[in-house]
Formats: sequence, C-alpha cells, structure tokens
Amino acid sequence: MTLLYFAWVRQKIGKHEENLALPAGVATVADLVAYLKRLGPGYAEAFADESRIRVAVNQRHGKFDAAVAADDEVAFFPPVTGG
Amino acid sequence: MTLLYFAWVRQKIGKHEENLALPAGVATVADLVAYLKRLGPGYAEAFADESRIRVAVNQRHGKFDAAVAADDEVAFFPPVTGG
Amino acid sequence: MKTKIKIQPEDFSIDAEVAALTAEGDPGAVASFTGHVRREGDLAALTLEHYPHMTEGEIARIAEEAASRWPLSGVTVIHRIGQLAPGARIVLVAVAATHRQAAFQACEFLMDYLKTHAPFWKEEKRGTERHWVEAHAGDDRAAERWHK
Amino acid sequence: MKTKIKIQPEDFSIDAEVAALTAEGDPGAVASFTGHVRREGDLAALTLEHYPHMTEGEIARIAEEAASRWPLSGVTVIHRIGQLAPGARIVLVAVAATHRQAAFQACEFLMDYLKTHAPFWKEEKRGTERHWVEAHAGDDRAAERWHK
Repeated sequence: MTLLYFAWVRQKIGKHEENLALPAGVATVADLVAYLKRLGPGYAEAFADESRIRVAVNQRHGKFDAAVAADDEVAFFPPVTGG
Repeated sequence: MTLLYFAWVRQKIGKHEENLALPAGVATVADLVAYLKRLGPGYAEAFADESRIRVAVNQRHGKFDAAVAADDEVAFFPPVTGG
Repeated sequence: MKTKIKIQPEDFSIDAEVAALTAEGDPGAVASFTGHVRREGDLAALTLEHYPHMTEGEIARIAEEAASRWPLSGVTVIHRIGQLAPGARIVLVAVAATHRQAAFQACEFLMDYLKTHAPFWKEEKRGTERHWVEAHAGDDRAAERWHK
Repeated sequence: MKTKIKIQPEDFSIDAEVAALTAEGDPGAVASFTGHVRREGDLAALTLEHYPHMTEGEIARIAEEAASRWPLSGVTVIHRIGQLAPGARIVLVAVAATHRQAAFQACEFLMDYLKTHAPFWKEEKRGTERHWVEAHAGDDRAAERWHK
C-alpha cells in the first residue's frame, strides 16, 4: 500500500510518502494507525491524538473503521484548512 | 413643485419634467394624482391604474397618503426593475 | 465602512473593485454579484433609465442598512445605464468583510433591495418593438424575507 | 453544467472567469467569492499545501452536489497553492445561474464545503516562526447546516 502524509503529520513523520506491505492483522484504518504508531517516535507523535487526524482511502475521505487493502492509497492529515 | 416622470409614465405623459404651482386642494400624493388625471388624456392614461404607479417625494420612496408641499420634488414611475 | 457607488454607462472591472476593497484593513472575504443582460430569444438590447437625483442616495441607504446588520469593511455598487447588449454586465455588488457569511448575506441583501428599491427601469428591444420590463413579484418576496 | 477547477500557484482574473461563465447560454446571475490572506499582526505569509491526487476530484464532487441542489449553468473554482503574501487572493468560487438566489446559495454552499472537505492546509509564517493553521469549528457548523 501507499501511505501519504500532509501538513504537520508529514513533518512529524519526516516523510511525505512511503510504500508498505499490508502488515499482518491490519484490516482497517484504525488497525493501520495502531501499527504505524509503533514504527518510531515520529509516528507515535503524529498519531498521539487520533482526534486530530483525518484519513482518505483512495482519495476519498474516510473514517477509522474503513477497510484498507494491499493496493490502497491511504493518506493521513490534519483537518483541512483551505479556502 | 417639480414633477418628474420615468419609464412608461414619462412616455404616456409625453414629458420628463414639469413645474407646477401647488393646485388648490392638493395636500397629498393621492390629491395630486387626482388633479393630474384631469390635465389631459396622456395623464389620464398614465395614472389609469394607480396600483402600477410608485411615487417618490423629495427623492424618497413614499405612499399615496404622503403629504406634498409647494417646493417638493415629486416623481412618478412604475415599479423599479434595475439590478 | 467604505462605500463606493457609481452609476455609469461604462463597463467595470470586478478585479479592480475587489482589489480596491481589499487594499487595506483585514477583509478576508469578498462576495460579489454581477447581473447580466439575458441572452434569450429575440432580445436585442436592454436600455436602462434611472432617476439621477435619487439613485445614489437610495443605494447609500441600502448600504448603510446592510452595514448596520453585518460587520462589513466595504461595499461597492456599480450600476450601468444606457443601452446594453445581451450578455453585457448590468450591475456589480461587491461586499468585503472579515467573515464570509457576513459578506454573502450582505451581498444578497443588497441585491434584493437594489432590485426593489433603486430607481432603475429596463426597456427591452425585441426586433423593432420596445417594451418596459415588468417588476417581478418574486423580487418583492426576496426583499421581504429580510424583514423577518 | 460547465465545471472548471484549477489548482495553481498563479493569481487569477475574476473578470476573465466571469466572462467565461457567461460567454454562452442565459446565465443572468453570477455570484462570486474570493478569499484573501489576512492582513493582521505579524503574519508575514501563508503557504498552502494540498493533496494533488485528491483535490480536484473532491472539488468536482462538491460542484456536482451543488448542481444537484440548484439549477446552475456553470461553476468555476480556482484555488492557489504555494506561498502567498498578506492581502493575496487564495481562492475564487464563481457560480452562474439564471436566477440570483441559486447562484448565491450554491456559491456559499461550495465555499462551506471547500473549507471543510477540500484537502488543503495552510501554514502561517509569523516573524521567523511557522505554524499550521487550526481548523475552525465554525466552518464545520457552516457546512453542517446544508444537511438540514
């Protein structure tokens, strides 16, 4: 799967994009977040307050209970502030 | 007093502006309209359907019961259609 | 509040008016409206007449009423007169404010009142015939909803 | 309905976009909105980041939703990205329709949804410090009122 990070999520994790083989036991966005949190202190910090994180799966806004699959593009970012 | 006519009121009466000494017995817009109707067929036609006539006294929208005085500017016109 | 009112035969620049409204202060939001001559059937042109002594004063009163209802930093109203071709712009109302909801509401309010209170009259030319446009009851209702 | 969506660093011309929206058909009314970088305190610049794969699709969905609610002839959305100075224009939403109430309502709807759904993020530069702008609860409430 492709993971994308924007704004301060990107800054805390230290990268904009990465590819990841779907980890064992990861079926939803919430599972993926739990997995990422354990990858390092930057990830842990980025996902520390999950209420501040929004997600898009394949370029569509989603929720943490949304399913994720091996060839999905999953993006994490703060609430949007355009306009 | 100065009388002004706009749009089809102007066309029916055949002039844009005229000066008039305040006629005896004319105290309100309604009195003035009754007086003007008798001035000729153009006036009679212009004021035939009073529901289609709007009035401004000294450049402010008014009603037919508004008072008129010798030095007023009174304008008659159809409902406005700008914008 | 900064108010600019112009009655003119010439066309206008929305970009220039928006730039003027945002040249100073902190207006984060500008809502604008342009009305255009309809492009329909045999409508050849529209001619706009107005009541010069009254028009600017009436629009200024409408702008003051808007400023008393919403926190605005500027209002610009430009209304064209004379003969206009189909598609031509007739009117610009632009409202600057810190917040977009105030700008939108005030812009719509100004248009509703302009339609029902500003002394302009439109004459249509269709082929060789000319006739005066009738006022719309819908415009009166649009203005009345602001009384509530 | 004609939809134009552009994400670009460059500024735009409101006049040109309104002209394009009214070049054909019978749109008598165009409601427009421009959002500007605030001019306040020590705010030196705003930098806008977005999610390129997603932005246009999300705005297109918002425009389709607007077109399903109101009779519109065209929608144009231009959103700038990159670094913008105080006073600079950030976004243009312009909506053309036969009737002005549809144009106004759809323009406000589009702005409310753009603010809460389009994947853009603003970073402020104040002096030498940079920080990400927080989302406003007021924007969520503004978008929610359209659910009713």
